[in-house]
Amino acid sequence: MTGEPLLRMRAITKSFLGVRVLHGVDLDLRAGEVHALVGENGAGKSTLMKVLAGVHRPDGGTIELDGEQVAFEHPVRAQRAGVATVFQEFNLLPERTVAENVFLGREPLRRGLVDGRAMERATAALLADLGLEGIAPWQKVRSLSVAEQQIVEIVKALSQDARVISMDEPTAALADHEVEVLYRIIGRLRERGVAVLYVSHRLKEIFDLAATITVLKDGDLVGTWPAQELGPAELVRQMVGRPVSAVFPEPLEPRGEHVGRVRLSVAGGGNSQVDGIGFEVRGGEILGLGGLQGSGRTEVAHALFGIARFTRGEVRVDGRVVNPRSPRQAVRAGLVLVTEDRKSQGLALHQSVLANGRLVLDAVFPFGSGPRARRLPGVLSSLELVARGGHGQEVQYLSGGNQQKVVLAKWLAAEPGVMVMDEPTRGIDVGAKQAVYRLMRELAADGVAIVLITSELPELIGMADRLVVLDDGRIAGELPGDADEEAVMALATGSAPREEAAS
Amino acid sequence: MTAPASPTPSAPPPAPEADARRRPRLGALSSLPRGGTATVALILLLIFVVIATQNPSFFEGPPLMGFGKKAAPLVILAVGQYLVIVSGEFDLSVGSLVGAQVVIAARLIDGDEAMTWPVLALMAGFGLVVGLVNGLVTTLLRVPSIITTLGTMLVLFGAVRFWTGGAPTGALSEAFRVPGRNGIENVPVLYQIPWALLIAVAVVVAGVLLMRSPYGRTLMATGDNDTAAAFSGVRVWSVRTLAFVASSLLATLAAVLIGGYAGVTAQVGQGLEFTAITAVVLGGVVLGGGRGTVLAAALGALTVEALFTLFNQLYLPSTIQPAAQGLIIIAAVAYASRRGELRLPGRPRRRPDHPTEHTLGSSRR
Amino acid sequence: MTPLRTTVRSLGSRLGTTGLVYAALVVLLAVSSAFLAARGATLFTTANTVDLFTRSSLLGFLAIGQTLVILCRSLDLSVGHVAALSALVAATTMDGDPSRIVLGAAAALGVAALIGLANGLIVTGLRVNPFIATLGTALVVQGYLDTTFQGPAGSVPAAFQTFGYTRIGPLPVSTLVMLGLAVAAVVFLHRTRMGYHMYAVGGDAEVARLSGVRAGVPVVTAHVLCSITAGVAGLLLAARFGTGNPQVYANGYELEAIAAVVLGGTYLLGGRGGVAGTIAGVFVLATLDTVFNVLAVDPFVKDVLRGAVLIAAVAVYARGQHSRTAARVRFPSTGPPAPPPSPPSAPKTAPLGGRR
Amino acid sequence: TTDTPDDDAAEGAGLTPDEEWFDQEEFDTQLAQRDITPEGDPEQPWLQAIEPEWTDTSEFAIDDPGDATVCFSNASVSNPWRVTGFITMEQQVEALQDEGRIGEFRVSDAADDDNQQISDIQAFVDAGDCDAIIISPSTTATLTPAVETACESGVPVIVFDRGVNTDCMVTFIHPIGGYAYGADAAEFLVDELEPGSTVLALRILPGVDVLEHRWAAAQTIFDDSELEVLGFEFTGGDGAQIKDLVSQHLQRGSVDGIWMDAGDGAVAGLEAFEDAGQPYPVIAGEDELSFMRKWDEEDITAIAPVYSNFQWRTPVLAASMILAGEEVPSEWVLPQEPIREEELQDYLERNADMPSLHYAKFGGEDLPGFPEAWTDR
Ligand SMILES: Nc1ncnc2c1ncn2[C@@H]1O[C@H](COP(=O)(O)OP(=O)(O)OP(=O)(O)O)[C@@H](O)[C@H]1O
Ligand SMILES: Nc1ncnc2c1ncn2[C@@H]1O[C@H](COP(=O)(O)OP(=O)(O)OP(=O)(O)O)[C@@H](O)[C@H]1O
Ligand SMILES: O[C@@H]1[C@@H](O)[C@H](O)OC[C@H]1O
Ligand SMILES: [Mg+2]
Ligand SMILES: [Mg+2]
Repeated sequence: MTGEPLLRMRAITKSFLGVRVLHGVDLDLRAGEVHALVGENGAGKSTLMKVLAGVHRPDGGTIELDGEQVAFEHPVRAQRAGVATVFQEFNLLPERTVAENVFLGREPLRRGLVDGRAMERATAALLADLGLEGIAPWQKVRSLSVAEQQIVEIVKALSQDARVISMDEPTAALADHEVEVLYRIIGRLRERGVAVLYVSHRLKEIFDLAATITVLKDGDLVGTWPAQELGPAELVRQMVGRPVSAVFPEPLEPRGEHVGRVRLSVAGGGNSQVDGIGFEVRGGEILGLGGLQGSGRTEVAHALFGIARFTRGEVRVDGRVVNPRSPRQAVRAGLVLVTEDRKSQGLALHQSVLANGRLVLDAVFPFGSGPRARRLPGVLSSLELVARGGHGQEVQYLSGGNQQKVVLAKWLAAEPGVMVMDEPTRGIDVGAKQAVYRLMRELAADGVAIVLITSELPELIGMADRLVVLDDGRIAGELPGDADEEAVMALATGSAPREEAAS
Repeated sequence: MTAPASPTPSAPPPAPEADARRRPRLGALSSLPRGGTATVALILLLIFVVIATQNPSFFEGPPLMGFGKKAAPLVILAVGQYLVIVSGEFDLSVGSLVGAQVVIAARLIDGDEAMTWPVLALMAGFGLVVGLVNGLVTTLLRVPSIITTLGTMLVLFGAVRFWTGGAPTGALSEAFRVPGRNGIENVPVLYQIPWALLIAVAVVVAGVLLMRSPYGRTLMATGDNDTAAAFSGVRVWSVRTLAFVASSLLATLAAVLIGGYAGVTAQVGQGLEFTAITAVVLGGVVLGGGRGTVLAAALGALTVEALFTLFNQLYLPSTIQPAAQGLIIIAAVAYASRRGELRLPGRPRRRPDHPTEHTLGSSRR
Repeated sequence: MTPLRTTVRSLGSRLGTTGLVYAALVVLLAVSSAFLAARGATLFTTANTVDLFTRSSLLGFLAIGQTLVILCRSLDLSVGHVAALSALVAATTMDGDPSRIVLGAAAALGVAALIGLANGLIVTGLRVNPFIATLGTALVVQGYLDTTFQGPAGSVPAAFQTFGYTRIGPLPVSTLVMLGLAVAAVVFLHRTRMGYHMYAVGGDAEVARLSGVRAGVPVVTAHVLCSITAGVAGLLLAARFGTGNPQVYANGYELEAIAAVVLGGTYLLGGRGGVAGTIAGVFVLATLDTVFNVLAVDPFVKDVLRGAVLIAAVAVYARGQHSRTAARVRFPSTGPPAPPPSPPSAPKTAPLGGRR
Repeated sequence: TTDTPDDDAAEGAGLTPDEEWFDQEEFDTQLAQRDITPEGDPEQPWLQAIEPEWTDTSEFAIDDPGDATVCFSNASVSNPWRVTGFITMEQQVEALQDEGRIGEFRVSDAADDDNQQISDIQAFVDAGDCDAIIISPSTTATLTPAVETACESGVPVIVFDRGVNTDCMVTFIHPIGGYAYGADAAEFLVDELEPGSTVLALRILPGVDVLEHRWAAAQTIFDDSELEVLGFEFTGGDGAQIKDLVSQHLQRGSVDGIWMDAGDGAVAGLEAFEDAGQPYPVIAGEDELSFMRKWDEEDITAIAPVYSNFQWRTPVLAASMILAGEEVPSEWVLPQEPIREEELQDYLERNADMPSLHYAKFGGEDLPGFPEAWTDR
């Protein structure tokens, strides 16, 4: 795996609005090798990737491909040169078919007209090549699951005969078992001699996949190491700039014991997506809700929060029957939901930090919320929010982790008794993650009941006092907080005998 | 309509590089006193300067007050339209509504002073109903507001004419005409301070305060991202419906002033919806929602009226006026979007594609 | 779920949006002719049929172009003005001389195309919201028309008037041309790269751009084509009037065209829909007008009905669309409770998408 | 906004009528027609005719006119003048139906859309069951082909109000015309105002022939006068617009006379003088009641030129005559006389119960539905 690099980036510099985002970053990619790019939120990973993809033009520095200097003025130039990218943002057209998405911008022609059949045939072949017969080329992307959409993006990159593929957090929305499929695909790419640039916040993936690791911090190159020479602890130290001791804060002792009164209880809850949902959460407790992508965890959260409510069963908050029909009722009852999708469900991006933070108070408690609103700046600073423009800054300019903090502050302002958190650490860096974990513990200590939904098993197991695992819309079983990953997966995939587990 | 969340739905987002050159610092964006307001204030000032060179006596009190009296209804309409636009919708029905209200007033009052107050109450009720229909059809039945209000525009236009047999009948009372026509008399220098002007100022002040209230912030957030708003406990349907109701009530107020100003004619109100939208957009308020200020919208209305006055002072042939008007709006909006006031792609592009997103948002998206 | 709703839904999924609009059109035709029959009138007399087709050809031209623009997530409020202008250009260029027909038509379409180009460039290049951009160009055209022409001007040779008056059986030539144009537009959208790219840009301009589509190009093209179809509408007006009349811009054609497009199932925010649906939308509006005419409905009541029908139709349509996007039902609420799933035979970690 | 002469042009320029709208011969004819005594009963001006050339219509006679279907393609009822006229027409129809002189009366309304009206006319022709077609064209030039098509179908065609560029119809009914109207108004201002006085012209919109002729005539007359025409404004007939424009002119200088091409909105114009605390101008409005009442109340120096609204009776009467095979004038020029100071009281009394946007010379007093049909519309 040595020899001349296929792609060589040298001294790449890039500023936005006068702010340096990359300062003289070097990066080499070799054929058949996975190169991981890591760093905190806002370190400049995506920006570097976009420079490579031709989305941004660097202010300085050079890119060489096969020893020849190149300048990608447009993404298409990069693609033509064999540099394909799977961007961090969703990059498909939901209303178009898989084939149309894969060939977008390069539709094959026959006698001047687009040859739809050829397009579908070629797509089918690509899918088959990766062993993904489950996706049909004529399906609308809208009808695919998130994981499938992710696969389509990768297929699209592959279809360009790319020699270099960069992937920006391709697994952010994937559950562990789906990540396996991605591993397989990356394995094939490696066999084919493709150079892969891989960005992820999941350390496990990085050590599973990468041969080389480059760390960025605040736009500066920290260093590049062979993966074997760098243990996880050392990697984190390089990223954060300080050693990080324990990732997960200590649970309240004694672990798993019910520390307070029952704050949330669900019995026989069900709707068109889930059925027979029943569990209790006590104040001070963190209940983990496990399951595969699509197992219905978000649906349960949404039902509790009154978005797609339970059509049967009963939800009690602090002993009162609530059965919320809208988020508003849920919030009034003291139950809040930190949604999994920050940008589309959590934030009004053009509004200020403060306006977003006040939104729940404004919407649900418009009168007499003054005292609570006045506490908001305190809440924000206790979350260590970093907003260069202060609290008047529009949240669109914050990094992902800081945006998530605004979302949390918004809900904390409502002083909830029960917090449901759906993927609260998705896409945020180690440091921010730790802040969120600490916050959860503190809330629990204050008597808040927490339901945590996460697709990262270590997080689930590390944080939860108790686990409920869903499978296909039903509860597959309950586990103590110190259960191991195999036990959770066994329930989630339905490979454990149901009766036994449920008892 | 297309109420694209992004300024130019189809255009690629501005290359950040371009912005980098133009804008010194990121922080500048938030610290600038709301770019839209500054721009429109500048344009207004410019027009006033040109008017002054043409007709120095324009600023001598009475002419200026006359300008205020004439502009007041549009300012009020613009504030109403602003509330709807900032919530992410459109109200095309206000022109028809103004016409309908004046005609209703004339027919029901029929010159009888005693009927003034009852009819004013009835008009308010009617405005309320129109606003409710616009709002509820848009939010609950999920009809795009451009279609909803286009529909109510047709319905109001036809219904009122059908009711009065095609041309307005009756007459307004003297009392009805006071707010639109009279003012505080014998004021030194100014000679008369029109009620209309005072009412418009009050409406703008109320609008500014409203936007600083919880409702205002909620409305703004709804226009910015209605899904996130709904997930935060905002009753999107009621917030938006209230904006439509406010727009219709303000259109009713504008009708009282317009009817008061000039009496009943068959054409009253025609085309005002586009003028109002133009005013709001000139104020830098972004179609699609979530951005812009009341003050800017009001200044936009003054700018439009000042423009009309200027054309007049310049003896521009009246047939050319629309052309000049068209070029100026395009230029103003292009300038604003150049400066980056309207930048950044709006359509949220996220990975997880959750169906639940659709169940909560209201009309579009 | 009621049986009716089930049927409608399954019909909907089998027919697709466009199919639904056509189904609605058929229902409307059936209901109208029954209604008229009950009042002793006939819908499908030659006169009424011709009337219906004639109404639809003008609106059809305008709505076909508007569809392209809306698919690109833009909008064109200037089509009425462009039609007025191109009618005048055609009539004044031809000036009654049959040998100048081609020249006149070309000039009219050329001018129209230029305005479309301006619209497109203002929207993409200057990044002006299309609502404002096209309202602006409409005003500019209006200023030009009112300043230059004091009323109808020019004259169209008799040979050219056949475009407005000739018909084959009950089918006016203009309708055939309109339908031909519609077919061409359908092929264009579904079989050319530009068509694909229009859907892409309307669906998400940034995605399109990152995929190598120069996002401005389809938008500008759509605006140019839209203006050209508006120009064709102008030619039809000139053929029917025998001259050009600037005042036709006041007829509100642009809003009617947008209504037809939306009725036809094209999403106002772009990326979804098509010309076939639009044509159904056009015929729905034309049918309503014809029925109102046969019933001699008061012109003001006509406006009321038009407004109400528009809202109602789009509301019904929005409902249908809403239910289509709803999530797959895992646990139907009525009927026997779903049996607990049997333990799956194969582990689910296997192929992605295997569960769908 | 005002169209005034170029800065360097001499005063009085801009008063050359647009040749497109000025036909000297027609101008002279109309001015002369004002002084010709029309044939027929002065009590029934809608049946009078100025210098008629009678045409034979026996080919159209049918056995039982009581069964005849008369079809009417209306341009629109989009302004008060047309609304008043259309009510009068409907009342006339009822009267004729009662007398058994016509049968069914079918109306289509094009809402000012030329293309729509062409379709409407075509639909009448295609339906084949109209025994006479009455057309009130929305635009002269554009409706010509459609009117010709109607003529070719063999059914008698009657055109009224605005004209068309063909003489295929059996009769074309109209009052004297726009030149006469504009001249009546302009001559009045010239007579009443001192030389050197200023006059402002308020027009509704460009491009409509009857309105353009009014202005062309006024331009010609003002051009020969010593009055200073400040310019003209298009107002769209909107009161707020009129009041604003007049107010702005008053801010800049005095306005002694107002010439209008239609009286709709004249009151708003007058109010601008009130609000500015200036004396009323000499004004030419129209026989619209709101204006006439204001004229009376404030004792203004004014004239109400008339574009005879009673012409709306004539087409249906003509249809019944044609279906009976009676002669009709091929061009039926109806009298058109302005209302002057001395007749003001008379017309106000006759129309005392009528709404303000009603036209004094509507001529329907003898119809059975009078007055309810006009008062409670
Ligand atoms: N188009 C842009 N305009 C202005 N600032 C930008 C732009 N894109 C990125 N930035 C800023 O540049 C910095 C680096 O962002 P980048 O997206 O590269 O970080 P990242 O390492 O990918 O972070 P994450 O892990 O959160 O994805 C951040 O401070 C970000 O706010
Ligand atoms: N069996 C299925 N077939 C197809 N789509 C499904 C299925 N189950 C769920 N989905 C869809 O997959 C997405 C994720 O489902 P859901 O929210 O229930 O899962 P989750 O366990 O919360 O996953 P996440 O990790 O995304 O939070 C949703 O869009 C849902 O509609
Ligand atoms: O319809 C016209 C009307 O608008 C005007 O007032 O007088 C002339 C008529 O033709
Ligand atoms: Mg990133
Ligand atoms: Mg989820």
